[in-house]
Amino acid sequence: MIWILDITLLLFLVVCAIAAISIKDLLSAVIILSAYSLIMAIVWVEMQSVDVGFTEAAVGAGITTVLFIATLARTEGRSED
Amino acid sequence: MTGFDLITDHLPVLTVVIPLMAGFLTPIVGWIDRKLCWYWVMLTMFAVLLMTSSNLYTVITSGTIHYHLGGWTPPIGIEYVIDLLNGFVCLIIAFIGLMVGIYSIESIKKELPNKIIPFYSIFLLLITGLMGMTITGDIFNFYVFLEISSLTAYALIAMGDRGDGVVASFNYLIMGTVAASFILLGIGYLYAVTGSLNIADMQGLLPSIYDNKVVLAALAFFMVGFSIKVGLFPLHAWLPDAYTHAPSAASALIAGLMTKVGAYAMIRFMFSVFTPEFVIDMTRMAEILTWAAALAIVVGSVLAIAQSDIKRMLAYSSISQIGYILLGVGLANVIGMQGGLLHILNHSLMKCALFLVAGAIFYRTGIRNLHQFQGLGKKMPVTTTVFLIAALSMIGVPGTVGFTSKWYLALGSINAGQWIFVIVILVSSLLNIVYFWRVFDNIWFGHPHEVEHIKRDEAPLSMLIPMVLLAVLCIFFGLFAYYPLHYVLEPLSNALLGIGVLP
Amino acid sequence: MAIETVHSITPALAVLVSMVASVLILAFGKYPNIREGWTFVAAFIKFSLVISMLPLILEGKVITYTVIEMLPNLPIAFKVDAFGILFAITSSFLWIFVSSYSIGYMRTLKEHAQTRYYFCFAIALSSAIGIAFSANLVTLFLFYELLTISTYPLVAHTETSEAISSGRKYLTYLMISGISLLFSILVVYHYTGTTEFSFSGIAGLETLPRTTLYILFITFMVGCAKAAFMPLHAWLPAAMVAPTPVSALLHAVAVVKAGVFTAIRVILYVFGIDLMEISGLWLYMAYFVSITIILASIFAMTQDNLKKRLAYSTVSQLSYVVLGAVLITQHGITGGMLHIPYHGFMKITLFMCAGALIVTAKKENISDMNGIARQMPITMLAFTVGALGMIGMPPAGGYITKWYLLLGAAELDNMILIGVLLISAVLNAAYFFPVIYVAFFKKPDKELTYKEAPLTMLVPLTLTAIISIIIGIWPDAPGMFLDIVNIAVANVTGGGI
Amino acid sequence: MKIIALIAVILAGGMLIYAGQDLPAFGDPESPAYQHPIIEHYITHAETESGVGNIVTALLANYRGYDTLGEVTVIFTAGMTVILLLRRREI
Amino acid sequence: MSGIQESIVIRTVVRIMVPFIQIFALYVIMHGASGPGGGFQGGVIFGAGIILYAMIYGHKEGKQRMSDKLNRILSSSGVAIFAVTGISCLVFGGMFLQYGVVPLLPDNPAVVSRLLIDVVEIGIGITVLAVMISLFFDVSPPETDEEELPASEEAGQ
Amino acid sequence: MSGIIEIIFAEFNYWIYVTLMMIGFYAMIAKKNLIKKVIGANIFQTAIFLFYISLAEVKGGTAPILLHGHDGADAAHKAVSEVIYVNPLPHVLILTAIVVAVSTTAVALALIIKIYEEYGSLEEDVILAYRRQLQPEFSEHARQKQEGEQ
Repeated sequence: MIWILDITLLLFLVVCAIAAISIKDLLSAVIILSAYSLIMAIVWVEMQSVDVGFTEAAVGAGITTVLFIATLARTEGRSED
Repeated sequence: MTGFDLITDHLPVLTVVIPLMAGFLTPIVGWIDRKLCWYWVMLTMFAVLLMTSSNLYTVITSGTIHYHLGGWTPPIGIEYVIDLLNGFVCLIIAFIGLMVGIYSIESIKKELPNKIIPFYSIFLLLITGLMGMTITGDIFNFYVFLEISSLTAYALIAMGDRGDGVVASFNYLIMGTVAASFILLGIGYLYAVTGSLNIADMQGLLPSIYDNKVVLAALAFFMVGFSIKVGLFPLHAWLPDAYTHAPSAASALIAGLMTKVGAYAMIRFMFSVFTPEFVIDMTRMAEILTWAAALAIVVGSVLAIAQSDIKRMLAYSSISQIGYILLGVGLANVIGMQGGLLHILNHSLMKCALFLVAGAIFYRTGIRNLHQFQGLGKKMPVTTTVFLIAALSMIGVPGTVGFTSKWYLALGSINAGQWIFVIVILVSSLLNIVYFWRVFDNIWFGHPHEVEHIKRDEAPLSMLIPMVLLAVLCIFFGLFAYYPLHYVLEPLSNALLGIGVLP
Repeated sequence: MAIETVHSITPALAVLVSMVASVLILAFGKYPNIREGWTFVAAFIKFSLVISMLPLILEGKVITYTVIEMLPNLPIAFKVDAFGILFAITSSFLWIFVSSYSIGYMRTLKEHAQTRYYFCFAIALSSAIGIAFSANLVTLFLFYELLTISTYPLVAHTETSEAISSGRKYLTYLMISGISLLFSILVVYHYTGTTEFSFSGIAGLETLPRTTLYILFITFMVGCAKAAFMPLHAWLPAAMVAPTPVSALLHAVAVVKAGVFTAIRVILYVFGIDLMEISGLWLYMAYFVSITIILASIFAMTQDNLKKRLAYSTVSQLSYVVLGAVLITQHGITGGMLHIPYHGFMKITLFMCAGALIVTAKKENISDMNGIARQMPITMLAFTVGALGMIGMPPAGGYITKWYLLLGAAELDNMILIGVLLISAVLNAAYFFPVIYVAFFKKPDKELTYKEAPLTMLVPLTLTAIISIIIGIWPDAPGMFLDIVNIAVANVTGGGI
Repeated sequence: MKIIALIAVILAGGMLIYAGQDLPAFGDPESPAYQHPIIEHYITHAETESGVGNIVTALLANYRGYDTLGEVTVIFTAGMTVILLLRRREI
Repeated sequence: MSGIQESIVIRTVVRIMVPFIQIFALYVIMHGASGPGGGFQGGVIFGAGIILYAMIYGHKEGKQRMSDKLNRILSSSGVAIFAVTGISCLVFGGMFLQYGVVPLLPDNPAVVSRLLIDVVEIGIGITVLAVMISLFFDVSPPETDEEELPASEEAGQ
Repeated sequence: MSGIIEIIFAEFNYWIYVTLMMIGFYAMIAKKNLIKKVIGANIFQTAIFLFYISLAEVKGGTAPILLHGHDGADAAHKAVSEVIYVNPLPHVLILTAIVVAVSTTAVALALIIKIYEEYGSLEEDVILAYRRQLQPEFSEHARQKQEGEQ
């Protein structure tokens, strides 16, 4: 039944992606992007690519998010679209 | 075994690794003394120039060089392949890099006094990226170096005019990311259907599966990606701002090299990854390219006329000149191809010279609006003469490099039966005259009462030397186009089109 | 007829002399006397170099020199034949006079930017000689473009907005025509694989489809817009804003002469007599230039500005040259070719006179010139000589060329062309005689105080007037223009003299 | 802008779907990418040639080590760029 | 972030955790040869440790652990380690990055290769951690007490 | 039942990556907020990474880490014959590509900070309007110079 998990995760990815680009509050968008990366990492680990999943978790969900949040702290948190 | 022998075997990789090492050691050199940075760059660039010349010489005399990185035979490991095409482009990169390097000492001191160390570090990394892109025989390795060159280009542009430079750089970054992603996707497609990343291996595997839709999609993505990278007309939006607002030295470097290497990559992918019959006959991609290029030639020239900032004018002119290169490539006959390839060299020389002149004028006077150029001919005679030569060459006056490539392109168009492109080329020459003549008028026909009190105030020697050298080469290769054509471009065009084989 | 070929660097040197001079002129820009000294030195050296080649040419030989092989099968090369040396002698000889005259003119008017002026002048002369000696179309195109570029600063010399807009007009016309010429060269190269001139036309062109050939001919003639054929003549009157020596250069020495020279090269040495005849192009072209001859003369009559009148006169006279060439009979071609030097001497005399009037009397309009001959008799006498030549009356040389042209037209039994020649002679008289009449016989409106122009101007114009007479009286003296023309005609017609 | 974007996106998407028809099936061991002899080489020789058990590491640092050098350079460049853009002091 | 910075619990937890994070990072780097992980992931984790420290204790404290100068040297030397490894292979007569030719253990190129792969991974790790930290310091908002120049004075050259 | 699902599943990854790419691409072009553009770029790139990783998948394969520890070459061959490993090459490529992506993101964010300092906004149209006001033909330097001369 692992494919159900897979499909759920993949669908969740799409949901996260749409949410990340359409939400007006940028901090939320960035957090959602972080979740997106994390799910992506899980999907990849599920697909037997452990190293890439590991990296994506550390980079996509970790450093990238930190950089985004730091940027938001120096600029503004809301978007008009 | 002497040290020299040790080096000669490894020149292909050293041409990339030496600027790379030098690039990340620059911060340490600059930490000792920031004045050393320039000498460091000069030393590196000079070494690179020697190495690329030697590479090209070896290729001409004894054929294509293969270098297996890590000692792994090609499909397993990464391979460097230097044939006439990339040997030629590498030499251009090294030469233009050296020229801009010499020029940069004064201009950077004035424009970016606080950022000398990162500038030079990034300068060398840009050279690394371009070299790596050019020299590699592995498409994923190509992607990695493409990203190095892109990131460094973003950085160089962002160093320019406050605000404007940063916005230009950001737009370029977004467009560049789209382009790079498309290219990455194309690489993935090709990998999916062939299982290889090596260009030669791939060219062997692809013909049996040309009817596969994935291959066509890969070609489409590559073409779009590279079109963005070279600034082909409908996808050029990032280019004018980026060229305009970068620091003078960076404009010259980027205008002289980035798009040319993009064009090289396009040629490489069209004719070495895919085969000529696929690009020319099966998908008619070459023909589509010629029409896009013809459009770019005309639109670029027309837009250039509307500009009053000299760097922006030159940027639009670049858009049109890129059209020439791609027109020649797309014509896909030997003569047109030679014209297009020759224009890679020619346009690097001319455009680099023009941007250096624009930078020198800005350095001395702070003026970039060409309506304020009155009397500059008296003030900076050498600089403006260089401008004259390079601009005449752009126009395509015989005896300059511009003429030879236009001649070949026009002949190639006639050979292909496309008379309309001949007219496009000739009309764009006229348009070139229009926008350059405004500058000449302002430079040499300043109103007398203004001219009288202008004193001679030439740019410093370190700026003049590269400019003059480029102008001299503009004329040299105009008169002796025989050398590049006979030794490099003719066999190369035959080989690319599958008519002859490289030695 | 086998033609002996001699290799010699002399033609290249002749071209190079004024290039070198231009650099020296630039270097000595601060010292006017030395600067103008270089101009003279270069003019004399150039003339003697050109003359030194004459004996070989008169022996029926051809001098060649290949500078470099620019592209495969596309060398920059010189070839001196009789027709080339005819133009070269004319322009290099006249340069001496124009130089002297320029010095007087420019210094009297205290013009600005004289260094640039002499610099460009020297380059323009180089280009003219280069055009004369070109061995192929590409070399010719190179110098043709160089001539356009180097004369632009001369036309726009005064830098007033009028001058600059005229300069732009000049440039626009000539650049467009240059592009057209380039296109034609490309086509020739594409179909024949060579661009080298040949006495019987470039082999291979006759295989072209007729339509292509006609289009090619048209683009070539558009390319010769320097010759100021009628729809493409507008730049020439506009360029009259330039200083008078420049007008002299444009009209008599270099630019328009280069245009007709190129036209004849194209007609006789690219297409060749046979092809012109077979394709019937000669007749169309003859009618076409006839229109120019007549219309330009009529325009000339309506001009009050003397220089503009002379300009239209040039438009009309140049078409004689082309008319002669397209008559493709021995006499017609002789007349046409001979008109190049003859018109040069006569027109330069006229322009120098007009310039002298501007410098001393400050007068440009014919209606202001009442009685001017009383103050400036020598100038106006010279003017009269030139004008008579233009009309085609002895003693000045013009009658000889007209005679040959008439003979050519008569040989063809073409009444229209004969009529055109006769009518145009009448029209020429109609616009030149009023000037002479006004100058000599009308009473001045008020007391005139000025005298003759300075000697540097007066001497050259007198000399050219005298030469105009000499070539009219002894046209067939050995080594004179008629000799050279006969050889050139023999070359292209393939027959004896 | 939105319209252009939509057109571009639809074009790109169309191309992707078009290509998708001929892509090897997901997880297919017969796919060309997996059948290429280099994969066999990597799997069987990673241990003997590189001395590491993780094939990805063997590829990363050995067979395609040069890519990794490029990758590190990219990181270095990014660091340099950010320093260049955001440091206020003289650097 | 000031609220977090003053929480004693978090400060203490971070102080205890950071060394462990760094040890874990070193493990990841070294373990890359036989399991998931490698220089890149380890470097990021190591960097994350210091970033975490700097977030909680402030930039000043963070920079005491990783000064700009050290950062610059580390980021250059990481790549240098990699490139020098490659070039040393040239010196011993191999191709660039041909680890097997380096005569550390003449009989066993696989082990030499393994050793050099570790060296290279460490090089990658050093560069990555240095760059990640410097990225964080530069991108995050400057703290008021260490800001040297206001934005407006910097322009104008 | 499971057969149909298998078919859907067989192509499912491809569908997802196409969708994600289109979402990311759209955000990069159409969104006016600069941060949103960068988010879009991230989604776009990860979608491509997903495509690569999907390529690497082999049914029933395990992670490309040899399963035997360090027992030497013979054991390795044995292990290979028994176990199917997934394709390791795309993984390596994507490791590199992830690093490239994060570098690009970092540079983009640094540029965004600079832009915000300069224009006080992250909306593209606001920035554009602001730049139009400033008359881009005249650079700062030229204007100062002109004023100095007058």
